[in-house]
Amino acid sequence: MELLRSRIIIGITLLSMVLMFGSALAQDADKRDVLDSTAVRVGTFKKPVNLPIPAQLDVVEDSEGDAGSSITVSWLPSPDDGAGKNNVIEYQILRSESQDGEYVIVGSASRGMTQFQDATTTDGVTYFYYVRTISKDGGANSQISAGIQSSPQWFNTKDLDTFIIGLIICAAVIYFIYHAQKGKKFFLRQIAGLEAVDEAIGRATEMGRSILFIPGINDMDDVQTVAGITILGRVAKTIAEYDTKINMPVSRSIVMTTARETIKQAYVAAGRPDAYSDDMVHYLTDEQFGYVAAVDGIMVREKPATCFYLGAFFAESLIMAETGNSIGAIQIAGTAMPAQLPFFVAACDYTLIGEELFAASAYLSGEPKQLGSLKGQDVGKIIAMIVILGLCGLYTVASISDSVSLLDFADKIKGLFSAS
Amino acid sequence: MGFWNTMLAVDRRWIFLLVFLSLLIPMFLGVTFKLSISPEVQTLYDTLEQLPNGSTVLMTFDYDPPSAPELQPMADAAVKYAFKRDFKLIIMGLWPQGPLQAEISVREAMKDPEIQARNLEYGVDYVNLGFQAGNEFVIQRMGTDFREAFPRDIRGTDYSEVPLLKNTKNFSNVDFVFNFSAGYPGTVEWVQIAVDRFGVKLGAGNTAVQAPLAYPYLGAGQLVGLLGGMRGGAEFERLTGFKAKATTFMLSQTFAHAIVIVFVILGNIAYFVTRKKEQ
Amino acid sequence: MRREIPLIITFVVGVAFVIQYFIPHSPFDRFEQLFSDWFFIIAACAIWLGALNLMKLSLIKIQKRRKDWQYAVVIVVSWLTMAIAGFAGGRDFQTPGTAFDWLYQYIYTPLSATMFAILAFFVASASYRAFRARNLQASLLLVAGFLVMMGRVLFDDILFGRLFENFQPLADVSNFIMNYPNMAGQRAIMIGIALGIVSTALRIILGIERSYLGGGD
Amino acid sequence: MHFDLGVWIGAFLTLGIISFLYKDNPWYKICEAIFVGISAGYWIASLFWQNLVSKLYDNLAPAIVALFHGQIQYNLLYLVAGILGIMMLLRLIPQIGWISRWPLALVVGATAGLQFINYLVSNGVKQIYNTIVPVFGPVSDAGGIPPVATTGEGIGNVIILIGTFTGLVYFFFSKEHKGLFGGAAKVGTWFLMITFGASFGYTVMSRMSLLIGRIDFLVNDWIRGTFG
Repeated sequence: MELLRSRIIIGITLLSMVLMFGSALAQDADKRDVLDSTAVRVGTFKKPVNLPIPAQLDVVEDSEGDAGSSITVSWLPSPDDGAGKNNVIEYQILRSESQDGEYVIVGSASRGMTQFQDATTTDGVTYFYYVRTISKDGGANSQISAGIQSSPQWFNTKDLDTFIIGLIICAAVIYFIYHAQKGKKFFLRQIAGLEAVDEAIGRATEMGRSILFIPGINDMDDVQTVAGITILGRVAKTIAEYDTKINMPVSRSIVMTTARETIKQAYVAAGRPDAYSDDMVHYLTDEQFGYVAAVDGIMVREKPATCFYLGAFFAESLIMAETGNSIGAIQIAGTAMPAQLPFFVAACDYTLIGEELFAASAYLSGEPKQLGSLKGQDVGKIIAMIVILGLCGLYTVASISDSVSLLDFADKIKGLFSAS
Repeated sequence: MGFWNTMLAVDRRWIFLLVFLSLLIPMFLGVTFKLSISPEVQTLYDTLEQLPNGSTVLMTFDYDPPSAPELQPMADAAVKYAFKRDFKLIIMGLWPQGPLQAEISVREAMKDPEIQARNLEYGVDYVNLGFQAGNEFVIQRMGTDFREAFPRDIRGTDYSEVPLLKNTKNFSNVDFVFNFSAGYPGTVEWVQIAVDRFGVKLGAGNTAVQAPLAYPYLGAGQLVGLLGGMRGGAEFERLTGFKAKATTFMLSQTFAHAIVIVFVILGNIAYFVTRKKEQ
Repeated sequence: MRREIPLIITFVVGVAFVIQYFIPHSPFDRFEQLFSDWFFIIAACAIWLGALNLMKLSLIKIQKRRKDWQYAVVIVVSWLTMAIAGFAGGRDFQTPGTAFDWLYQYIYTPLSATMFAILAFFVASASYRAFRARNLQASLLLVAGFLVMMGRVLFDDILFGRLFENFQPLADVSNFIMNYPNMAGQRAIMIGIALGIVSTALRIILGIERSYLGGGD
Repeated sequence: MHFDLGVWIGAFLTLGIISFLYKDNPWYKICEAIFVGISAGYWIASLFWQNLVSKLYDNLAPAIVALFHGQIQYNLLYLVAGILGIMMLLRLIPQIGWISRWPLALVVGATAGLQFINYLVSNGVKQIYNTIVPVFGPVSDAGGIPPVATTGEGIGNVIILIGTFTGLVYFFFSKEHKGLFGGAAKVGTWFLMITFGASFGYTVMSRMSLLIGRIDFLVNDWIRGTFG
C-alpha cells in the first residue's frame, strides 16, 4: 500500500510537470499566432537630421487576458537607445481615434523599455498609435499602426500555470480526503503545541483559574481567524467537560458572534448547555492597541493559568505574550504572520508555526476527512521541493556548461512560476 | 555565586529602567563619532549637490507620526538643505498625515538663523499641496497635470493662484523628487510610476523595515540614492552638516542595543555558572 | 435547514471567488472590489453588536458596583463623548478643527503611540530570556539574533570608525544572515502557509470544516 | 512657561501607559479605560460615515432613484449588502438570531476563495520562483537570469536552497521525523531558529525607534516646550 501511495504521489508530480510544460509551450504557440495574424506590423521613417533614429513599432495588440480597456504597444528600441550623443531620453506613445486625426500623448516609457500598456481605451473603439523617440534635440516618429480595438477576455491565459498548480493541489487534497473517509489510516507526526493543549486546560482547572483565548485581531475575512475559531471549537469542548472558566475578549464584533456560537455548540456537545454564558466572549474595541491595553489589564488582574493566542497577530503579539509570561501562564500561540512568529517563539511555551496553525484544527478534530487533507498538503510540498531542487540543478548545470539551449529550457519551466 | 543566581532571575523591571535610561541619556549628550557613509547615501547627496541653485524639487511625505522618529530627522535635514540651496520646494503627501509632518520640518527649518535671513515666502519659495487620496493613481494623474491631482494647496489656494506653480505643469518641470516613505503607498509606487513612466529623478528615505524592498531599485538605477532608517538619516545629517536628531537617536539606539546585548551575555554567563554549580 | 443554507452559500461563493481570479471579463473582475465593500458594510452593522455588548457589560458593572466599577464609568463616558463627537460632525467628522479630530489628535494618538512604544521594553526583556544557549536550537536563535543586532547600530563606527574608512564587518555579517539563511527560513514558512491556507480554504468551501457556524439548531 | 493643554494631556497619557511596566495601578487603569472608550467610539463613528454612508448609501441611493426611472443599475447590488448587514443585527433577537449565519457564510466563503488564490500565488508560486537560481558557476546573461556575482552570493544561494528545502521537510505532517528524513527536518528547524533570531534582532531597532519617539515627545515637546 505504501508503495502504491508513493507511486501516486510521484505520478501526480510528474503529471503536473508535464501539464505545466505543455501549457508553457501552448502559450508560446499562442504568441506566435498573434505575431503572424492579428498583430500589426509597421515600418519606419528615414532618419531626420540631428534626431534619434526612431523606434520601430513591433506589435500593437489588445492586452492579453484582461478585463478590456487596454491595448499593449510594443516597439523595437531605437539604435540610439543607450549610447551616443543622440541618446534616447524616453519614448512617448501617441494615440488617435482616426488614422489622420489629432494624436495625443497617452503615456511615456523610459529608455530601455520596449512596451507600454495603454489602459485608458474604450472597448470597441478603433485606435491608431505611434511611438515618438525623444532625445535632447527633439523627437522622431515611428509609422502609424493599423487600427486596433480592445476587448475583455474570458480566461486569463497568463495565469494558466497558477490554475493548473492550484488544480493539482486541490486534486491531491480531495483524493486523500476521499480515501481517509473510506477508512484509510494515515500516519501523522506529533506537534508539540497540540499535545500540550489538554495538559494546559487541566492545569487551569486544577488551579481554579481561567483560560484566556485570543483569536487574533483580524476579522472573519482572514482564514487565520477562521482557523483560530475552529481550534476554539475543539478547545471549548474540553473546557466544557472540565468545567473550566474561559475568558475571550475580542476586537471584532463578527468574531464575537461567531465565537459565541462555536463555544455554545461545544457546551451542547459536552452535554452541559446550562453552563454556557454569552459573557464568556466579550467585545472591547476594534483598535489594535486599545484592545491590547485592555487585554493586558485583564491578564494582570485575573491571572489566567493558560493563554491561547491563535489567529492573525501584528505588533501586539509580544505585548500580550510578555505580559502573559510575567504572570506565569502557560502560553500556546499560533499564527501565520511570519513577522510575529519570532516573538511568540521567544515568549511562549509552544508556538504553532505557520502551516501548523492550519493543521491544528484537523489534528484536534481527529476526523479522518480533516486528517486526509493534511496528507494532500504534503503532496504540495513534494511538488515545491522537486521543482526547486530540479530547476536549481538544471540552472547550475546550464551555467557551468554555458549551454544556451539548456538555459532556455530551464527558463521556460521557471516561467511557469512567474504568476502575475 | 549569589550574584549569578540573582542575575538569572533578575526582575525585568531593571531591564526596563536601563533601556529607558539608555534611550534618554544620549539626548543630553554631545558625543560625536565618525560615521561611515554608505554609498547609497553618498550618491543621493552628490545628486543633490549637482542640482543648480534654484532647481525645483518635489518632496513627498508618505508617512505618519509613528514612523516620525525614523523619517522626520531626514526630512528636517532635507528641507533645510533645500532652503539653503534656494530650491523651489513643492511639498505633498500620499498619506493623510504626511503634509502635516512636512509642516513640522518647515517650522524646524525656519528656526535656523541663516534660513530666517532669506525671508522665504510661502507660495513663492515653497508650497504645500497637502494630501490627496488615491494612492498610486495620484502619481499617475500628476504625470499629466499636477493641478488635476491637487486643485488646491493645503491652505485652500487655487493651484493656478500660487506663483511658484505658474510654470509647473507636471513632472517634466521638476528637477528632483525626494520621497519619505513608511510603506504603501511609497517608494515602490513612486519608482514604478514616476520613474518608470515619467522618467523623474528620484531619491528616497525609508524606514529600516521598508528599506530592503527599495534596494533592488537602487541597483537598477531607478533610485539615485536611499536613506535607510535612522542610520541613513544620521549619515545624511553628517553630509549636509545639519547634525540633529538622527545622530542623537542613533546614539540612543546604540546604547539601547548595547544594554540588550550586555543583558543577553550576562544571562548566558549566569545560566552556565549556575548550571555548573548544580552539577 | 439552518446549517444547510449557510453551507451552500459558502460553497457557491467560495468557488466563485476562486474562479474570479482567472476570469478577467466583467462581472467577475468586480467581485473582489464588491466583496470588500460588502464586507465593510456588514462589519459596520455588526460593530453595533460589539459596542452594545461593551456598554451592557460596563453598565452592569457600574450598577452592581463590582470591583473597579469606577473605570467602567470612564469607558462609558469616553465612548459616548467620542461617538457623539463623531456622529454630530456629519460627513466631515474628521476634518481638522472638529471636536472629533481634537480627541483623535490629543488622546487617541498618544495612547496608541505609547502602547506601541512599550514594545521596546518587551523586546528587551523577551530577548534576555529567550536568547540563552540552552541547546543547539536556542543557541542558533541566540547567535543569529546577537549578530544581527550588532550589525544594525553604530558598533562598527565606534569600534573601527577611527581606524578605517567605511569598514563595516558587523553590518556585512548582519546583512548576510538577513539575506540568506533568514530568507531560506522565511520561504519555507511562507510556502507552508500557502499550502495550509489552500487546504483550509478547501475544507471550508467543501463544508468539511464547519464548526465556525455553530450548532445545528 | 508655555502651557499647551494638548501636550499636557499627551504627557499624562504617555506616562500613565508606561507606569504599567512597574505594576498595574489606578493611573494605568484610567488610561486603559479612556483608550477603550475613545477608540471604540472612534471606530463606530468612522465605520458609520465611511462604510454605511459612503459605501452603502452613496452607492445605493442613486441606483434606487434610477430604478424609479426604470433603469436597473449595477449598484443595486449594494441592496444585498444592506440586507446582509441587517441580518447580522438580527442577532439581537435571539429567536431569529440564526439568520446571521447567512452573512457569516458569505464572508467566510468569499474569504476562503480569495485567500486560497492570493496565498497560492504570492506566498506559494512566487516564493518558489524566487528560490530558483543557479547555485554556482559563471553564467552568460543570455537567459535574463542574474549571474552569480560573488563567491559570497554563491554560498548564499546554496544556503537558501538547503534552508528552504529542509524547512519544507520539517513541515511534513505525514512522515515520521526519523532517519535521513528526520535529519533533514532537524536541519530545517535550525534554519527556522536562525530565521527567528535574525528577524527578532532586526526588529529591535524599529521598536526602539518608537520609544525614542515617545521619549522625544516627553523631553522636547513637554518639558522643554513648557519650561523653555
